[in-house]
Amino acid sequence: LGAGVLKPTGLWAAPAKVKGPVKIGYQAIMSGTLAGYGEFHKMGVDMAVDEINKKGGIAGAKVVVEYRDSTLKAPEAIKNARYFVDSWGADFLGGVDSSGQALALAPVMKQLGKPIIITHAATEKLNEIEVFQKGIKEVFRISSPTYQDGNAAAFVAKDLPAMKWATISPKYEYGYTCWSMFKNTLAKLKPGVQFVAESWAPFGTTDFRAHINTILDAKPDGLYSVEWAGELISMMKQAGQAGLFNKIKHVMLPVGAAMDVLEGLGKEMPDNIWISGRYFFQYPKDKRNTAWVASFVKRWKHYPAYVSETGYSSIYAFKQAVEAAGSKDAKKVIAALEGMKMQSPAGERVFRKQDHQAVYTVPWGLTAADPKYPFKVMGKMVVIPAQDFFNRPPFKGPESMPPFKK
Amino acid sequence: MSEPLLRVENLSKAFGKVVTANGLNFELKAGELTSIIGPNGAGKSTLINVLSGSLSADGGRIFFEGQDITQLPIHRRVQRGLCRSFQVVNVFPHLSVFQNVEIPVLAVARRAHHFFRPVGGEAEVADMVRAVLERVGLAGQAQTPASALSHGDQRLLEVGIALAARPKLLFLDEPTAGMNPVERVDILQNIRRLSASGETTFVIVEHDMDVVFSLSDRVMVLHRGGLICDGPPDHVKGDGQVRECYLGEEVR
Amino acid sequence: MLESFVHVCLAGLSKGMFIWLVASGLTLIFGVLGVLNFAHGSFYMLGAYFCFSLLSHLGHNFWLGLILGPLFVCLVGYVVERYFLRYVYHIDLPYQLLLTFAFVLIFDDLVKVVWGAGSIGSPSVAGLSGSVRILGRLFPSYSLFIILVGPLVALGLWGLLEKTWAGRIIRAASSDREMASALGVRVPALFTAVFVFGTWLGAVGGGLAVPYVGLLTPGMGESIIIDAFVVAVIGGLGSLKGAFLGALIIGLLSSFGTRFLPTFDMFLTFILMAIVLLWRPQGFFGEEAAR
Amino acid sequence: MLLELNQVNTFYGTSHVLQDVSLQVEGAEVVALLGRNGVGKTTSLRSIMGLTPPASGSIRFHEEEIAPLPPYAKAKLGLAYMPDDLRIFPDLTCEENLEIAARLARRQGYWNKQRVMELFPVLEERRRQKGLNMSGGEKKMLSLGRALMSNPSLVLLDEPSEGLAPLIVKALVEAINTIREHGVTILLADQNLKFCRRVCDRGYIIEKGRIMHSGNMEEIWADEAVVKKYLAL
Amino acid sequence: MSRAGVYLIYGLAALALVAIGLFAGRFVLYLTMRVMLLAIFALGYNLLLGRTGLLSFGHGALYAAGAYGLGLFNLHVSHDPLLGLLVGVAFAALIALIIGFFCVRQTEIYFAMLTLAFGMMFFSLIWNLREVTGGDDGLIGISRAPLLGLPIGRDYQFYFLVLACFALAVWVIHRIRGSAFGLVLAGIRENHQRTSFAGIPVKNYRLAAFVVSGAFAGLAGSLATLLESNANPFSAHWSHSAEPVLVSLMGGLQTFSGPLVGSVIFVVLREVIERFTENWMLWFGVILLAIIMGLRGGVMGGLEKRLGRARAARPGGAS
Ligand SMILES: Nc1ncnc2c1ncn2[C@@H]1O[C@H](COP(=O)(O)OP(=O)(O)OP(=O)(O)O)[C@@H](O)[C@H]1O
Ligand SMILES: Nc1ncnc2c1ncn2[C@@H]1O[C@H](COP(=O)(O)OP(=O)(O)OP(=O)(O)O)[C@@H](O)[C@H]1O
Ligand SMILES: [Mg+2]
Ligand SMILES: [Mg+2]
Repeated sequence: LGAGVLKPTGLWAAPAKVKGPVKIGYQAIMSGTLAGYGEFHKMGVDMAVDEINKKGGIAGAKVVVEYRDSTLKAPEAIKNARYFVDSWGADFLGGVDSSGQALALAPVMKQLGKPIIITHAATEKLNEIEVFQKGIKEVFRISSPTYQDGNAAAFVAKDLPAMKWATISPKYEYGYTCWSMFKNTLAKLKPGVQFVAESWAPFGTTDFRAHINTILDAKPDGLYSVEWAGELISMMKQAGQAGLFNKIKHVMLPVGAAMDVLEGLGKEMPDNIWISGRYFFQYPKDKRNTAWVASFVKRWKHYPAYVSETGYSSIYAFKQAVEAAGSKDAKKVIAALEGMKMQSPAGERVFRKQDHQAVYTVPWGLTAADPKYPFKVMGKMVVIPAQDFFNRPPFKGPESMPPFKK
Repeated sequence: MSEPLLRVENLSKAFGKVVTANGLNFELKAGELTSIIGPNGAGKSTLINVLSGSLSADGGRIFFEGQDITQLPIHRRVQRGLCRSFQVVNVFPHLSVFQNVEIPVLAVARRAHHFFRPVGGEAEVADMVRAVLERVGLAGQAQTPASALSHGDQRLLEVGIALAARPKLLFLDEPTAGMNPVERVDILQNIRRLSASGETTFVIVEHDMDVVFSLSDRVMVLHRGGLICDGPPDHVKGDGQVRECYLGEEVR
Repeated sequence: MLESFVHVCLAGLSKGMFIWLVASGLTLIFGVLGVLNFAHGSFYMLGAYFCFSLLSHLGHNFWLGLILGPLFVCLVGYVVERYFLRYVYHIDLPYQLLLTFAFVLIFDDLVKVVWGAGSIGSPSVAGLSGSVRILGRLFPSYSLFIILVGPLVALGLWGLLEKTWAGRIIRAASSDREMASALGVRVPALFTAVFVFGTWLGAVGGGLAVPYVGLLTPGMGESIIIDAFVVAVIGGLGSLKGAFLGALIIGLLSSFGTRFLPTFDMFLTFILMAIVLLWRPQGFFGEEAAR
Repeated sequence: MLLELNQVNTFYGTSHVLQDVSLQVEGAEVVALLGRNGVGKTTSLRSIMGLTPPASGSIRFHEEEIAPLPPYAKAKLGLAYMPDDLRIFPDLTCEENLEIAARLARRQGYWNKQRVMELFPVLEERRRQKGLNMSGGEKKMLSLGRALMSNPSLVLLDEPSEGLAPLIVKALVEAINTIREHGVTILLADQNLKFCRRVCDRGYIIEKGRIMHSGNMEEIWADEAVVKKYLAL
Repeated sequence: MSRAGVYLIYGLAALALVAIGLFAGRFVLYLTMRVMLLAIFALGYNLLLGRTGLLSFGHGALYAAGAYGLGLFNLHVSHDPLLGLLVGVAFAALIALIIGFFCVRQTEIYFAMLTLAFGMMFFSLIWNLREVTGGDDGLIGISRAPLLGLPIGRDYQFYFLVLACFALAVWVIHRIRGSAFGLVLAGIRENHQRTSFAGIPVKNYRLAAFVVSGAFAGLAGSLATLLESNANPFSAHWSHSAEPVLVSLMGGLQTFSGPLVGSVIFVVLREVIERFTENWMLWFGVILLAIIMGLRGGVMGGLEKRLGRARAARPGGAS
């Protein structure tokens, strides 16, 4: 809270006032089975907007956010973006859950000439190809990409006594990419590991029994799964019923620390499962985060999901950039965002200049019961610094990929 | 002797235990107005279905103008000149009378596939359609939708559509079903006339014996899938078996 | 190897029976009313949500919830048939599709508004929450329960339609509404009843799905409805016997597909559907229509 | 009076098909509706049965007003209908088609499955055949049999003799006589004057939706002017 | 309405479309393009549904065939948009020929389900052949090179290409509906058995109708790919095939203008609803219900009825 008290004085003093409201168009999935993600996005964004407006807005200008349902389909995402910019008059855009949508949006953002901060879609192609290679300056991402799910997992896995790994993962790019990153990195870190089975579940799978059988047949030591949202809940429940956790001791869920999953599974989430996400409310254990989580819980009667945090911070990122640029002019704001360092509930983030990817650290942890929470939280935590496992420009050849020589 | 128009060899068709054609053999000569009669369920409609291609035969062969058509699909048979009408009204209900007839005419004129030229521009086709409508007496109702015609007129249209395909051989399955006696005689006279003109050979299925016997050149009697009598009307009228299983003691 | 084979079979059976539970109502409604009811998935979803929300009021007694929850959905089904669907029976088939589709949109969003957008993890069922050991591997008791319930429902429906007069009257009315009414059938009421019954089947499927799938989400009906459609189609639209067999085949096929041909499991399902439609469009048990 | 129509008007959409139709049928009578194609015979029967409800007018059956009742209620009161297009339930077997009618009407009486099959022996042979696959004539008999199965006090027959072989038409004449002997009243619409003459007591002649003439069947038959005017040309 | 009145309305609409291209803002321009693309899709589709009476759930796949056809050609062979469009349309027609070859054997609901099955096979191929199609990410980075030397990179430039294609589609489909072929298709819808007894190979005609309407789906798909500069797999999903059905039904199945009006309503309505609420599905559903219950026969069909036109007298008009 201390920082908050200090800030206004600085604000009134330094930057030039920005004209009119700062308009941010935010799209996320708000219908269908994943509509819960949209809700979580909105909780975080609304909080940021209310906080900022209460304290005088962005450089004196009010922030206004309009939401739209992205429906996960690329043409809808494009229509929304165009509506925001061309019809509603948005200065900045945010949101987007699906990788396909994010990739489809990139050239459109270039045409529209306004910056967007992606808060959920994880594909590394967005920063590596669209931004770095093709030079689309308008696209930024504040959430961690597939590096967290694939590379970081491998760093954790290398210290586990498991040599044979298998996966049940989504049957689409995200699943394939994460698994191959995991395999590549782990193979480099720990020669001799084997990858014995993979089972892919199409989007919307509710019955994982056949997949679980595939894995049990291969008798691996470790299971790696980037299933997420409701599908992860179903999978975990069904795996539990099939006794999978008795046979496979090391289970890694790169997006298992999502609040919908933890709350959905409740006590049925076994102990000692490795989970992570794009943010977890127990980390970092600093004052800023603790205060934020407390006020979030107070307002929404929910713990913040990772998209709540990324949504929240994306608004603050725009605020900081506008104030630094002294204007909401797109070019200036983009310039300000490039290389920008910001403090956020998730800790310090730096938007890498080359690929516009926010670099920050998210913990991995082992699930454990805690009487304070009606769901499992992280007991033992492992923190791998983001610099150690984020792919690096120029994103070509083995030197761009972890592990890096010091 | 010249090749008969239609020749059927050993034709058989059964539905489970119900035998509807039991090794039929017969020929049809061009220009001869033939009636098929027989008790209900004898297999008359089924025979027409098999000959016209709606159903496939279980065994036997069908020759049309000397060529084997047993395996040909319906539209091929129609293109060769073998067509039929239906026992129940079977027209294009929402199309106008004119269009109802236009479709087969387009097919005959090999214009049906013209997909870019307005159909109204096919003057020749329009003439042919009008000629058919004149013949069946529906010229005055050309623009009426078929569904708005009275039942009797729908039957006429039914015949008109069949005629429009310019068939050499035309099966009419109870063409006068549901018509009043006068119209019935009218339409059959009409058929008689058309038959006499020699363009089309008619085979009709009828239950009105007055009409059948006064009109036909030849009568075939079906019973349980077999041909029990075949010949000129007088011969058939006097046949004992036919009386017993179909006509009853007195002709009504 | 045997262990694996048996478990893949079991997984397939439970999946098949689960689809069957949903497809049965869909097939019944199509067979009798001739309506391809897209909203069936919504009834399934509503069944799940109603069962779930009753749980907390009924001392977490799953069975009580399963009995009472679908009754609410029946009410919804009643309104849909009585005040909407009834008026489009006589117009083009696509309009019926469209009408039921409109209800899908409405119900999906309503569920979101009423119960929240997030997914809800389901409670487990007392007595069936555990697993049994079959050939050295655990199999959920609840899945076994589903494998048993499926054939029971099939038997019940078959008996109802084939062996009772109610069934014959339903079949008669479905083929010729007007004539049935001239013989003394209150056709509109009968159709409402059948629709509500079909709705009830879907809702019960939803109630049973809660512990089976493990969670509730708005839009959860969409994934199952396509499977149910496939099953209804390959069984011969409107044929309950066929749908049952179809469900078994699809369940097993997808289970074995996932295990042995993982890249093409969806492809397999649809190729099977196409083959059946080309080879026997009337389904496994349909008779050859001659005219 | 068993059935009495008074000033009945019926429309299809905007076309006025029945115009002030009035007629009476006494118990145990056989009455014919005669007229050319499209004059409204079928529509009259359908209006009585409630399948195309009249817009105005009264229909009394057993001295009770039944015009506003839906068809199923009329069936329960003892009306039965054999439509011109037969309407056999295709999915049900011949036997089931018969049984279902008895089942639905719940009226006791002379007619039962056995008696109907005696009347039309073909039905006995086709017993287990699906309705879908019966021939036109077989369906006609079945449809008539089905109408009888409900033991109605009045049956409406639309074109009973059409499409039947002469032998069967003869059988039908006898059947209709048997039917009336057992106390069933018949109102039929048919084009076949000869047939009507042999089974009917009285007849009504319809023209363009109006009753133009009525009388004893023999009188009508003899009245050449009437026949010529309304039935022939 | 008189014939001249109809031409006047079409003339005014054309003028309005040109005016939009010249003066409207970028979003209106964009939405109008989406409306026109949907209208091309729906017009072609309605040739099958409204004319021939066949309900297809496989047109999403044909749309996608156009999209991926153009996309792959654009990425790997040439940026020429005209060639690309040709390739897209040809590819869609080819896929339609293959799918149609099997599907036209059945009718009614069986046809619908067969097209669904084949469409979903195509979807599953797009989804799984990741090396070629990019899997669920789709094809990205498709560019709009100049067309015969005219730049089409900007929206207001590209707009006129879309408009031209749209006008072409409207004209061609209008001609087809009025041709002998169109009449035969209406005959097939009314009574396919009778049509074959008129000597017409019904299956071939169904197939032809399927291919023609598939080609228009492909045209819509390839244009959309140029517009959005990407092709996405969901466009092949069966639920995308429901869109032209929805549009045709909303506008009116049996009328020529139905799909056009339906497309406008579909896109604009959705846009309007979304400005008020995120629960757009709910309100969209409610309005759909109202349209179905209130105006059976779609907006244009309903209007026509209200205006007291004798629809039955129109060629191919249905009750
Ligand atoms: N698809 C079928 N399956 C089984 N039996 C059938 C089928 N079609 C016809 N039949 C039977 O075959 C026999 C002959 O039928 P068909 O329709 O040819 O008779 P028909 O001579 O035309 O009689 P009608 O004069 O009554 O029309 C009938 O007994 C009928 O029940
Ligand atoms: N469903 C309908 N819609 C519109 N008009 C109809 C309909 N059914 C019949 N009609 C018209 O109503 C009039 C009376 O028809 P109806 O069927 O009662 O005649 P009918 O005397 O039974 O003739 P038929 O001897 O041909 O059976 C006819 O002119 C007919 O065209
Ligand atoms: Mg016959
Ligand atoms: Mg009649």
